[in-house]
Amino acid sequence: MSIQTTNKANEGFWDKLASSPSTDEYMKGLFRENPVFVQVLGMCSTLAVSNTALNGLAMGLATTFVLLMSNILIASLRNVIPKQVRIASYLLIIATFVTMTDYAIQAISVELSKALGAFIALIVVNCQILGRAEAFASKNTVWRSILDALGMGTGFIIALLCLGTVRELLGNGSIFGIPVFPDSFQEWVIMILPPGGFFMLAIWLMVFNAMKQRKAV
Amino acid sequence: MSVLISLTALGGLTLLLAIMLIWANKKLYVFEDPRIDTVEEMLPHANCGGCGFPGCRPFAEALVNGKVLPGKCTVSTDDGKAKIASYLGVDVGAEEKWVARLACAGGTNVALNRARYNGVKTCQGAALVSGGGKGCFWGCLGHGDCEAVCDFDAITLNAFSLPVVDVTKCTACGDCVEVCPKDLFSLHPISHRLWVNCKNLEHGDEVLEDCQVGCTACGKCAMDAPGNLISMINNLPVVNYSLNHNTQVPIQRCPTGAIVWLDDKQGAVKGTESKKIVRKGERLEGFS
Amino acid sequence: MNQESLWSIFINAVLINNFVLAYFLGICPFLGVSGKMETATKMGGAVTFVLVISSLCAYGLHSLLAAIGAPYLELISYIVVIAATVQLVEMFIKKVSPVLFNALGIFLPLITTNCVILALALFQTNKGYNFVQCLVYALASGAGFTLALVLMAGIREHLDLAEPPNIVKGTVLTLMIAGILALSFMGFAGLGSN
Amino acid sequence: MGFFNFHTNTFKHGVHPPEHKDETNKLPIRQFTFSPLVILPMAQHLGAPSVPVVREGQEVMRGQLLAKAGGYMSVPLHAPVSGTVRKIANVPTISGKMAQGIYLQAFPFSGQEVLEGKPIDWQTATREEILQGIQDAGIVGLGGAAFPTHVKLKIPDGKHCDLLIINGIECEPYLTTDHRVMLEQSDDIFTGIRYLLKATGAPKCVIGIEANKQDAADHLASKIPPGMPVSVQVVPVKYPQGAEKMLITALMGREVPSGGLPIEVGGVVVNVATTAEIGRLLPHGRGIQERVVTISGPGVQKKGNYLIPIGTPLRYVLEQVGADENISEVYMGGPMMGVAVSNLDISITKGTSGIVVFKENDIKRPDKVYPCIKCGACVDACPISLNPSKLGLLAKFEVYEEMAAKYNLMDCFECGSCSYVCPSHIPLVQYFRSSKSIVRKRNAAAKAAG
Amino acid sequence: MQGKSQIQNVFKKTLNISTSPHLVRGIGTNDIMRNVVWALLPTALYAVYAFGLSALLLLVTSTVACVLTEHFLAKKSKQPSTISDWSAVITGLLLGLTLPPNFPLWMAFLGGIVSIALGKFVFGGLGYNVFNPALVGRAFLQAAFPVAITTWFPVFSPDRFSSVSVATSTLPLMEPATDGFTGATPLSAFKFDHISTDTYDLAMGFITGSTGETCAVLIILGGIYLAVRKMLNWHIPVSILATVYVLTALLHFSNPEKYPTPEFMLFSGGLMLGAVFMATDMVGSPITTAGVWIYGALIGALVVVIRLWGGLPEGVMYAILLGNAVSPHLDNLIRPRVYGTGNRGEKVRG
Amino acid sequence: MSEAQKNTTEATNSRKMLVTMVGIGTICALLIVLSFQTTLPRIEKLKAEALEKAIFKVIPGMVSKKTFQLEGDKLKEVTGKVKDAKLVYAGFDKDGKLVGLAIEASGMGFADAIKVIYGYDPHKEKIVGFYVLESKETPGLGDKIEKDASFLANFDSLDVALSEDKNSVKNPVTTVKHGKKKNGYEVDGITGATISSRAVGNLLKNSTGETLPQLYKNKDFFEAKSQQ
Repeated sequence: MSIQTTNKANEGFWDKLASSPSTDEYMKGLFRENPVFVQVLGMCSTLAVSNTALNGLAMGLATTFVLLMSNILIASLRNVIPKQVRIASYLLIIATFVTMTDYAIQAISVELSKALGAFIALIVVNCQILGRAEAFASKNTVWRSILDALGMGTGFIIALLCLGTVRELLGNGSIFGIPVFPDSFQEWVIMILPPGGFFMLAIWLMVFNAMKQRKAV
Repeated sequence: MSVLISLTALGGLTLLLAIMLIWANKKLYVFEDPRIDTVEEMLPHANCGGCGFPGCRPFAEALVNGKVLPGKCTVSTDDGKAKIASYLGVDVGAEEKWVARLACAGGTNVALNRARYNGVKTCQGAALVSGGGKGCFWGCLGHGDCEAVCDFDAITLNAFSLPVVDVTKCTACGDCVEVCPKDLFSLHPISHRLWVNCKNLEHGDEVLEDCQVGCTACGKCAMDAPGNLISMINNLPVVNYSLNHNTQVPIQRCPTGAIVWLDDKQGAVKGTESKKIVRKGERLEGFS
Repeated sequence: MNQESLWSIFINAVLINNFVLAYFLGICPFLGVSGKMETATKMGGAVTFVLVISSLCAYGLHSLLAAIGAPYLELISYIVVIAATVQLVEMFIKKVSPVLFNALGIFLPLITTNCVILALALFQTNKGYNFVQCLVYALASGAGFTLALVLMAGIREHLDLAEPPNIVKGTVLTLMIAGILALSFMGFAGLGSN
Repeated sequence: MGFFNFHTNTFKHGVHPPEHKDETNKLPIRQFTFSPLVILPMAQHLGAPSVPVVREGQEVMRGQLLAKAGGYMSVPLHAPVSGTVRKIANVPTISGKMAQGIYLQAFPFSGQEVLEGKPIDWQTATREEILQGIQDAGIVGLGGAAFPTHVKLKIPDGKHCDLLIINGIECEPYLTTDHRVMLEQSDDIFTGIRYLLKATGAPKCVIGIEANKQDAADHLASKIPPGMPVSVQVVPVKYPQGAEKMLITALMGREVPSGGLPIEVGGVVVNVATTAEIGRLLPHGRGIQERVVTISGPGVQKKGNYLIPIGTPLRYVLEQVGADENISEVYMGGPMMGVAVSNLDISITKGTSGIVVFKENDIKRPDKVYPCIKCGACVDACPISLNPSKLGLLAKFEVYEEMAAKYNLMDCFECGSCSYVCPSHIPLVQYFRSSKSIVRKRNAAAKAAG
Repeated sequence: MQGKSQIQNVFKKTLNISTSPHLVRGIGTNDIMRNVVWALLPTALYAVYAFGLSALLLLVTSTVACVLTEHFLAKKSKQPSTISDWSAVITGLLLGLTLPPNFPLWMAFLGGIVSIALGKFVFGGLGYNVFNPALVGRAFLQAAFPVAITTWFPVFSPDRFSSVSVATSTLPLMEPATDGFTGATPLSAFKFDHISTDTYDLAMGFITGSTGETCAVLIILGGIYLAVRKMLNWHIPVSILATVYVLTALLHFSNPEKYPTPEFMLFSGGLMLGAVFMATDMVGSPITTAGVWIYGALIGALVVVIRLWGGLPEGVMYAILLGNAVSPHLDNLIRPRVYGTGNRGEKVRG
Repeated sequence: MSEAQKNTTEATNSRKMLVTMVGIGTICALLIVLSFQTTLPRIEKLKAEALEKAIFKVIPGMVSKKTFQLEGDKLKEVTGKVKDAKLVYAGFDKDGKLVGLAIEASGMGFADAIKVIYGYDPHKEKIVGFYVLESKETPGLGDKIEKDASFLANFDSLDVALSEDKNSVKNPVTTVKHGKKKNGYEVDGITGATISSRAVGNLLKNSTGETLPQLYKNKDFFEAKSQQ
């Protein structure tokens, strides 16, 4: 179950770290159970706000925050909430943190909140968050839930950055708003348009598939 | 002030919703045995139909309703069956492992092809074109429909295009039985060791013209067998498995090795007097 | 107050700014249930149904919250009320008509956490639509979602009988088709602008 | 045929394969020599096999009953030569299957005169007597399907026959059997029609002939006995016009319902050679002993139309007509619907209308199968308006139930038009044939399971 | 006996067996594809004549890109190379013909890769692609480089054979320099300035526009050649053009000020090329005749809607792509009545 | 489980459900309100700043502003936030003289609605400034309406003089092809972004045609305001 370290020389610290259960709880979200590339969850926000790297990062952070806070609260209340009303309660909790995040982002920058638009509010219905609440936090301790949330959040951020940087680079010629190519660069406008989002995600998924296949062989 | 308003508003809202949900839970709830889901979860999800039900869920329903026992599942491991049994508080209903067996030994090294078949490379397709071009009409065509249809990778074609069943993987789901156009497969309990490896209804040299390992209907096995264990019907020996004689005697004098003893370790064991196979490799030519 | 004509709201939501292909909303069910034509049409119908219900709920809630001066409770009350309503409807259908439930009801829980639903509620509030506009918007969004879903399902059903390379099989292929569909829908951009 | 008549005298779709009929259609029918050994499978027709009534070693006369009908859906078998029954054992058949049959060794230098039986007079005999006579003569559809003729002629209660159709279409390339029969045996044909009209109760009869056999049509038209309700109709050349359903559509403008029989639209179709055989045999009460076979194709030296005794082994036939050294394919029947022979030990049966022999390199065997490009050529060719393109894909992905349930797979009668036109060389007919056999197998299994 | 021994030899042979029918018509898929290329050649040659070296380079680049991609992807997926079926050549030619003559070559190359990889390979290759590959590539380029793809090159420019457009040789990191001339196509001239172009000029190709769409007459001739050889379903272009004609005629007579003449609509832009060579792509169009009529009518209607009310001056490409997306449905819903199943037929879909 | 037992557990269950739901609801409400209260001032400030920046951009030479609400033909001064109302911002110079009015307008663009604010000088009867508030036009192409200098130069002085009867604009704004501008009321379009630039022209035409006559009727009102 641990992440494989093929290099013999590295055995020791990394191996131990990798095989410790709490590290694994965190690490699994990065690649093995990456929410976007492997579980294919939270597609809507992934596609919609990954047109620049910065937007992707902000969205990723916001999602991670909500995921973390709701996981904590749900894990600590897991023995209190009756089964019949659990979904409604989870939604309440998640919506609360999303609202808080929304206000926080508005307070930080008008520009950013304009760029992310309604998608901050739509974190509520990001299947990933409810999914983690239902599948993990409601059954595990607070500590493990924190690790899980951080892992999944990091995985989500990685995915958004993967998409965002490439889309911004090709579509805008910049990364994090910093121009990389000379001014004369001919932008691939499609990359920041919806079809480009679909294609880019498809290509990243393909890369992941290829990696998995290679590993399997 | 706004704190108060919002507290009341949201508190009221949740109160309202909670009441509604509770009411709905009582009035509108439709009972469905939750055990069905649990049992379905425990089943292997192969949906192979080996149990006789159209899929795993109907089987799970039948299990929960006590209509069948877990042992009917041909795919699940013993552990899995025991788990389901203990969950439902029933008997496992252990059944002996059944496997699929092929009644032909005529690979390309020993059996002749009369004609060269062109077309779709499936037995189903070939069988409809003058029987598929194999010299022996009853023999295996070797295009591997059974290999393709087996969901458990239990059937592989050997070097002579003859299917070999891996008894450890075989679940006796019956797909190969259905798919074989020559009806060469049948399901048997694994304890049936004595096995007639031929379906050719001809007798004598005419069999040998087409295949070196065919049954020539000489009847030696039937003579050697104790009691009525083997009888000759339609130019083929038929083993009466209900007699359950655990003997290798009948196979010993078979001149072609058409009747064999299936051993767990060594596979098909031929009798001591069976002839060595002369031809090697694929043979297409040679019309006799 | 928004003056947009109902016709332009409709065209906009169905073709130009299709929820799935231009706004990336409802991608999860779009990827999930577009495999078979039959489920796709049913899902489309169910989503449209829920969209109308939630649009009505959101319209009412928005007026209510504006009245008591607590607009910050919008998001949380939308989601909770919509979730609860959908669950009630689901239970109701299950009790009343098992046939209808099998055709439509089994999709309902999936839909509750579908972004399309909440997004519609937020968008209509943002755009300040009146009651009739809300209704048309909900219907049009549902129609747009169904259109995308049905087109996709037809193509995917067609591709059941194809041999795409292993590496693109499944989600990747669906995404690529979605991309091409989105490209084709770009032809509708600016419809009615002149 | 008026210019504005929408009933166009033919059926929808269809193909035009090269005919190759010139090679043999001028050659008159010749008697074939007797083979020293004839092999007679019991199942030469559709339905239950015949049951032997002779024993091994018995000497039989030409025309003597060898096997009786194995039921209603069966016909008897008569000795094609005088000789000795060598053995009753498995014989190879065209389907590749070994089945029960009789090996008959001919007497050398035998006179080969034929036994007379109880004659049936068309004027005095009743319907039932005629039907019985047809069955006793062992007559089956000589066009290729070998369906027992008396079963086909039996009009079910509540139905009645509006039109008797004599099938002289012969749309298969290479074959000229029916053509020659029409030219040479017109008297037998009209006698046969008399029996058939009486047996079916049909008020009139049409002989359908394709336009490429105009001479036969003219000949028959000139020979129609006065007062007989028979007409000759020439239809455009198109494959598969000779199929029963297509011919009914061409001549009557009606469609036979899916899964139904021609009688449901008031038609009965009988092959012209069968008709001639009825006209020749019934007045003498004889059984069928020989039939006309076209032997053609690039692989034979002495092409022609031969009257060959039933049961003559293919090997003997090819020896006599001089087969080429390089033969690679032998077909029984025409090249569109005929069956490739895997084994020269099989013999001529009642249903064998032709033998076509190809040498290596003579037949264009597509080396490469391209994917289906949905060009629609097959859709435009299919005489029953199926969608072979879709069916082919479904078969490739083994979705057999859908093929049968949604795409009318079971209506396909394997005429081969789709495979003929397919630019991608997809073996469509073979796909359908094996799909149909699987569907039938599954249906039977489902029925058995309840 | 000599004859006897020869016969003996014959009977020693192993016969070939196969299923009926044993005859096949000669035309193969590769023959069809090759003939489409022949039919496209006059249009391509005229394009080179009208637009000069730039057009030649463009056509060569897009074709080479497609063929190379096809070959490379086949090798990569360990399949035998499929370039011999000519379909990649058609895709490449069509892509080149739909681009402006002075389109930067590297973009055309990219378009070729996208056409084959995204438009064809991911679906499983020839025969399975839902969309017309060339149009997928073209739509990709339109979305990616909206400026370059709407920068036109003058027809019959005097130095067209001696020099290459500056834009043609642009490299990926360079802004495509404009030649000073950014003439409008007849369609954009009409849409934005209500200037109509003479029908004769449109039909003969004395206008500016995409490389291959200018000379309607040659396109029609190519189409007739294919239709006569039965390698093109003539129902499709006829139904598209008829729909466009009828709809535009109705609109034109209701308001001649606002709407163009039907002749103008027929001969302008990519409609002719699209209707004759792209919408007729066998793989992406429905298989039944009835389905084809509806497909054509749908494309025609969409062309009119997008051209007259949409934001873009030209909509043939989008119309055909949408038509492609609908054609699996048409195949499912519209089936000819099977022989002997009664007029109502079986219920098609539950 | 007996029937009675079942009933009691159900009852406790119901009570527990109620309590948890309401409890969580209350906690959530508290959290939301608190965060709202904390962030509200800053959000308001940021928003106001953004709007102010836009207004200052479109009315050159202004130093202070007043907000008015246009209801029918009547103007009314407002302070603070007003929802769902058509607002007109008046800009005054340091002498308190009216230098221009900022008006919001929106219309359908290529992709979605375009929302702009433009400055109107009632003395010269000209548009004197223009700023895009919201647009989703194609990046690199349609979004030139926000950036393209020569396009924006159109709005430094665009003639929107009223007709004789003061009920409509004499020459409605139109967009012409790039380089074809001849008259003061014409907008010089952008090459390649014809659709977006035309959309801008259209929305200005609609907005000026509707709003300017209304404002003219309140001419005295502004005069009064500026003298204050």
